Amino acid sequence: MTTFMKRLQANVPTLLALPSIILVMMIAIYPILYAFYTSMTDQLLNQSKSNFIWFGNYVNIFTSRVFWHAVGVSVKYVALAVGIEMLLGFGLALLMNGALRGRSLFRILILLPLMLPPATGAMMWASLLDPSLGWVNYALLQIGIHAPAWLSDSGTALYSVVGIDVYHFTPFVALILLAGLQSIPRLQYEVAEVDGANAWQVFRLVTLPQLMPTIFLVLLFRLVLCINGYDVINVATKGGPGDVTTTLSFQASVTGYRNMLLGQAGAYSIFMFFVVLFISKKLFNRVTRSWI
Amino acid sequence: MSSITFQKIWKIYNKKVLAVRDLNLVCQDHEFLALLGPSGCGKTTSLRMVAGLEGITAGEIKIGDKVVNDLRPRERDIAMVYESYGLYPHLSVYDNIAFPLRVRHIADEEIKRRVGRVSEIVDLQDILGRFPSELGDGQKQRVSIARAIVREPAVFLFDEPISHLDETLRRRMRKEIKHLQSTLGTTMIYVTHDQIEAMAMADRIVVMDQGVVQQVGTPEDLFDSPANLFCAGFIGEPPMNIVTGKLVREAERLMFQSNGLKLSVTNPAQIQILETMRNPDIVLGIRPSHVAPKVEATATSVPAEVYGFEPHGDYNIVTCKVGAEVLLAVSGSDFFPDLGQPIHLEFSSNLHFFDVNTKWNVLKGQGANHG
Amino acid sequence: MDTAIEGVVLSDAERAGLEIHKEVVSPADRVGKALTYVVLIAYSLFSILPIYWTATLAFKAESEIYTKTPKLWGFATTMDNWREVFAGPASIVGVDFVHAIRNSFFVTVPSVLLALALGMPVAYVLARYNFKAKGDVHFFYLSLYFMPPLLILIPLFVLYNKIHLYNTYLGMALVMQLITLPLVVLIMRGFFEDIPVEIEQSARVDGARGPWVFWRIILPLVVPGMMATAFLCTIFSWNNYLFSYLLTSGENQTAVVRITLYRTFTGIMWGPMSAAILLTIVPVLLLAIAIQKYIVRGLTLGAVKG
Amino acid sequence: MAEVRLDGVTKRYGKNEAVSEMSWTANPGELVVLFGPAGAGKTTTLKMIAGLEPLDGGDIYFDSQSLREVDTADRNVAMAFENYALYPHLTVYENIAFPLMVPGKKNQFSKEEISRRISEIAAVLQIEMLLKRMPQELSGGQRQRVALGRCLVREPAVTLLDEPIAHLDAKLRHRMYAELKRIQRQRGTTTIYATPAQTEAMAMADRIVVIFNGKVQQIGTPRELYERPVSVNVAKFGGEQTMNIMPAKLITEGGSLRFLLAGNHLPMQNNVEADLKASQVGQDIIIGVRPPDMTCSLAPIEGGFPAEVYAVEHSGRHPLVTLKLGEQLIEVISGVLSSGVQVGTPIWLSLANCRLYVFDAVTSQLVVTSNGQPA
Repeated sequence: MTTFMKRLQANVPTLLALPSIILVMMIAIYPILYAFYTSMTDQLLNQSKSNFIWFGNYVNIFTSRVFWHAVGVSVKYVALAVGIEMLLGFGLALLMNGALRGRSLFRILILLPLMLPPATGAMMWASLLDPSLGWVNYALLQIGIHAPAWLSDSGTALYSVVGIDVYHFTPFVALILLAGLQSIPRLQYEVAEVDGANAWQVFRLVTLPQLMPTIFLVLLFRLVLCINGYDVINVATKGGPGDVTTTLSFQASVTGYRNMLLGQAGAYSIFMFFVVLFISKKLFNRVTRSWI
Repeated sequence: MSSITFQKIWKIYNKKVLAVRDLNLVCQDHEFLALLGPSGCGKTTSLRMVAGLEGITAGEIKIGDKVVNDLRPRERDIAMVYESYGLYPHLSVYDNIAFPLRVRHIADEEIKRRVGRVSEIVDLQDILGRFPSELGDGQKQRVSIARAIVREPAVFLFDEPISHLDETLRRRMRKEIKHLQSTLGTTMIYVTHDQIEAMAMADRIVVMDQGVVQQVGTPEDLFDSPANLFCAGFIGEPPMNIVTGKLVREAERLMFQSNGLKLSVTNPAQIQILETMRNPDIVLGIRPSHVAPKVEATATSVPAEVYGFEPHGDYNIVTCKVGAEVLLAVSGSDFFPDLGQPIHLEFSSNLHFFDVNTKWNVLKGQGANHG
Repeated sequence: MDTAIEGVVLSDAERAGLEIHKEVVSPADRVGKALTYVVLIAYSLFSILPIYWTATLAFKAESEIYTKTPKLWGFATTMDNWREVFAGPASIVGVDFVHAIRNSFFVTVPSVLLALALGMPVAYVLARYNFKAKGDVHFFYLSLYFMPPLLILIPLFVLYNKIHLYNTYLGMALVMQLITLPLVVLIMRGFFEDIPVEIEQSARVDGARGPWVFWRIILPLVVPGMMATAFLCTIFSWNNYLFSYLLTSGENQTAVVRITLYRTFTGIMWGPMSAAILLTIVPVLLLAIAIQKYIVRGLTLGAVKG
Repeated sequence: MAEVRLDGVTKRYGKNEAVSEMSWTANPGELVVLFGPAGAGKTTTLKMIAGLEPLDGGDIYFDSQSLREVDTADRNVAMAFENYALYPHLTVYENIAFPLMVPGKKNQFSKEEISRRISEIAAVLQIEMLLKRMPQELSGGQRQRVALGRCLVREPAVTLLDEPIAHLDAKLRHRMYAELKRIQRQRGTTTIYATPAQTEAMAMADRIVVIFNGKVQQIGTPRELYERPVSVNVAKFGGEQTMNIMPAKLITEGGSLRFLLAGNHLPMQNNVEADLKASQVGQDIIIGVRPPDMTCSLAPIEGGFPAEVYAVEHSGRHPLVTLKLGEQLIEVISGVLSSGVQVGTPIWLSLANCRLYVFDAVTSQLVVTSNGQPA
């Protein structure tokens, strides 16, 4: 064997990973560094010249009403959507975990919304919820309820997009918690029952503690992806009416594209980046089982 | 303390697949009863029906005088030890042992006292704070046993408790379980597929195959008079030699003859029954410990060739080729033959004969469900 | 655990002779059971309601759509909406949806192939080699998936305009790697790890060498997992809205983005739009059903092996 | 047929030394058993010989050729893995044929030759009827025999077997001991065989290398190991005839040496005394005795000491009785103890006439052994 071949062989792992690394450098690392940089400049979308202004953009947005409004909407949106998804999903998972005929059919039916493009799903709901020709308001009227114009009424718009988010992502929670539940060996339940535990004790002392890592994993995915969420709002409400549904994510794009303030949009993104990083770090430790 | 009674117990899955057929059995108070058989023989299913983890298709199970068919597991006053230990991975050793007491709302002081006492019995006092993932297999099984005895139940059910352990640990746990059962005196049903284990520990053994009881008896009974070919082949280490052949008459003596082997039948009880059989085909069983390899020929010995050899310390197992048959024989520890060496086998009169068709020991008739 | 004996089947006659023990079921259990089904069926209906509703719209004539009393069944059907969607450049609304579907296809297929080509080797390295930064590499790919998309897309928009990747299939396939590459690397790592290393070693002992072992032994064994991963990437890539929305324009946008164009200044063309939606989502839903066995593993990037 | 020589072979995983400074030689045509508990480093050693694990120190030689630069594929070894490592996508036949069909070997064997070899090996392993099945359809014991078949179908320089018959039932196991040994003798292939089972090691080995914690404890023929175990570890490990290991003290009483064992003063056999005199009185030692070698009595006996029955197990002709002496558990097999003996019964034990092993308490190395004859 030549020395060249040997050196090649020793570096096989690096060689195999190299193409992927180069690509990631281009589509992720470079843009992120660029975003860091522009967030400290007064770069505009349609101009190539810019000045370095240190933390000027950050000072700007942290003192702006728009930013704090978007933070408020985001917090409300994420808390409501993820909260409902977790509760509803856990409930569904528990129901599907019992002795059940047709579990695989239910699994498929519940899976479907998750596989729809959220943007398209938002269109479908927009037509269902349409005040003049949608079926929802018609059906409610049949039972005597005069429903609002869900997506265009400033009182209901936020809850409506939360509802659409819940429709899309409750299945995620349900399916993964179901898998978590089913990975607890049947033996554990039998042992507990022979040991004398009743159904509630089994749930509280055996099921729940062992499911906690999975619950945190699901929470991590949902929190992060919900904060990053953009499609539903962009299609269903465009942040409106007014700014009722303008989340951080949406505000960042408005700042960048509509207002062409590339520097400020960068500051928005970097802020979100740190929020997501913080949440990931916090939850990631809880995902690993403490007793192993 | 209670006896356990199986009365005409059947277990049928999906309305037609049979797991246990007409099981009638009494495990006496204080008795150590082993259910022994290959996987799929119905032994675990039977145990799980006692525990209430498996429904009963037909028949009645009693613990003491009480029919338990419709009682939930937690209402049966039993404790169970499992092959894969069944420990709660998220609880410490202490909390695992305390679990059955906690769910019964026993006071913390009392729990502490009882866990302390039990952990001493099974020698766990130093590792009560650890988690199951930090324990070795032997320790895990001791935790599982501690969790069973801490409740002081009427009945212990052991489901292959030491199958996962290595040889050294298995030997140690065998003694511990045996000692525990002798001192606590609790009735115990012990399921295993390992005949060495059942033979070593049990007061009585129930041999099962294909959902049906084959033989019930003490270890000595099973070793000395196997009811049928299945029991004969399943029990004993090294396993019994099984040879198919014919009965022939030679100079007024009844002989067994196969492809290479010829032995005279000397047991009068066997002769009496074998004389009456129409079909000359017969299956011979003889334990390796009843076949002695010799260097020199004797008047009754059969020539053979050494095919394999295993020294075991104080005895050796010699695999021999006799004609077309391969037989195992047991020799003393000073017998060290070479492979291929011609030797001579001395057969004791301890022969077992089995009907070719029914597979039953000719001395036992063909009744199902002995005992 | 003992299970029933294979092959020992009870005859009907023998079974008839048995006095079968009836298990007692408490009324509470019965009610609980019934309630479970009610809830699950209700939720299933909720799941498919929008899809079904969209399907009705796609076949409804205009008069049935623009009405105060919409019907879920028993309406007059028409194929007009489908004709419009398939009209191509001749579309009355002005949306060449056939072209949009083609765009989706030309973005999705290369992006999935590229992700497999780039990601499988990394996944294999993560599964088989031990090195210090292994955990960090894993976390790095996971964080790509978690990155706020606008953080990357806005600079990328600027960059793409500079290097002329804006509004191109290649540009789209590249940026799609933000999603598909983590999927492939992290999911495939799990599938590679599921293959005992001894199988590979055994082949090497028998005289085979690295690349041959990979092609003849490893690859055939991960094909089901690889197909599932590829399908999942296809779904994610096909469904993606934001990348095409921000990095392409006009005729070059993908189906998911073009669907929103049926919202015209004169009103929303619900009929053709619904037909377009169905055309976009049905293939995806079929793929999803095909890989549902692996879906949990895929959605958690291998963290939960469902 | 090749000589296999390990010279100071070392393997580390992180800070753990899985194998340290291991040196031994397998002569051409010899069957060497690596014997030790799980985790002792047996599998790692086999994998290093096969070139599947890089060495962190030392070297391995086949016939004085260093393997440092030799790729796995070029070492001409065959290996049966403990977890079978069958190719799940190939039939049993294809699995066994695999080593004859890899690139480089292609065309070396005709179709007929391959099929002849496979049917030959399949007959020996009693798997003829399984050849068309897929591995998933087989039981553990069947898979193990297929793995063996794949290993034996070649005629390599060295064969490596990692617990190759651990999952067979008793009947087949005895048969396979004979068959494997026969094939190995016939072909004269140098074979390294790893097992944690004493019985298997004794049955298969020409020589045994005992390994604990990655270190060689002892190398010898089965008989040598049984009769002269060099350390407590070797003496007490595995098998049916585990030695009782009893911590004791060496004392003098009336000018002669005595063992102090759980409060009892025991006289010792002359030849043992002669060997021990040199060492210090008052030293801690360890006494080893095998269960059948001890004398038991239900009544007090001369030179005996009292213990009580802890557990009774049936085994063979006489029950294996475990006695409790202070905190010490001692196994005995004796004609005077029937299986009916009750837990708690007092029993008198004597070591007067038995084969005795004395180990150093600190190093746990063998100091002296008696020949078992009365003094």
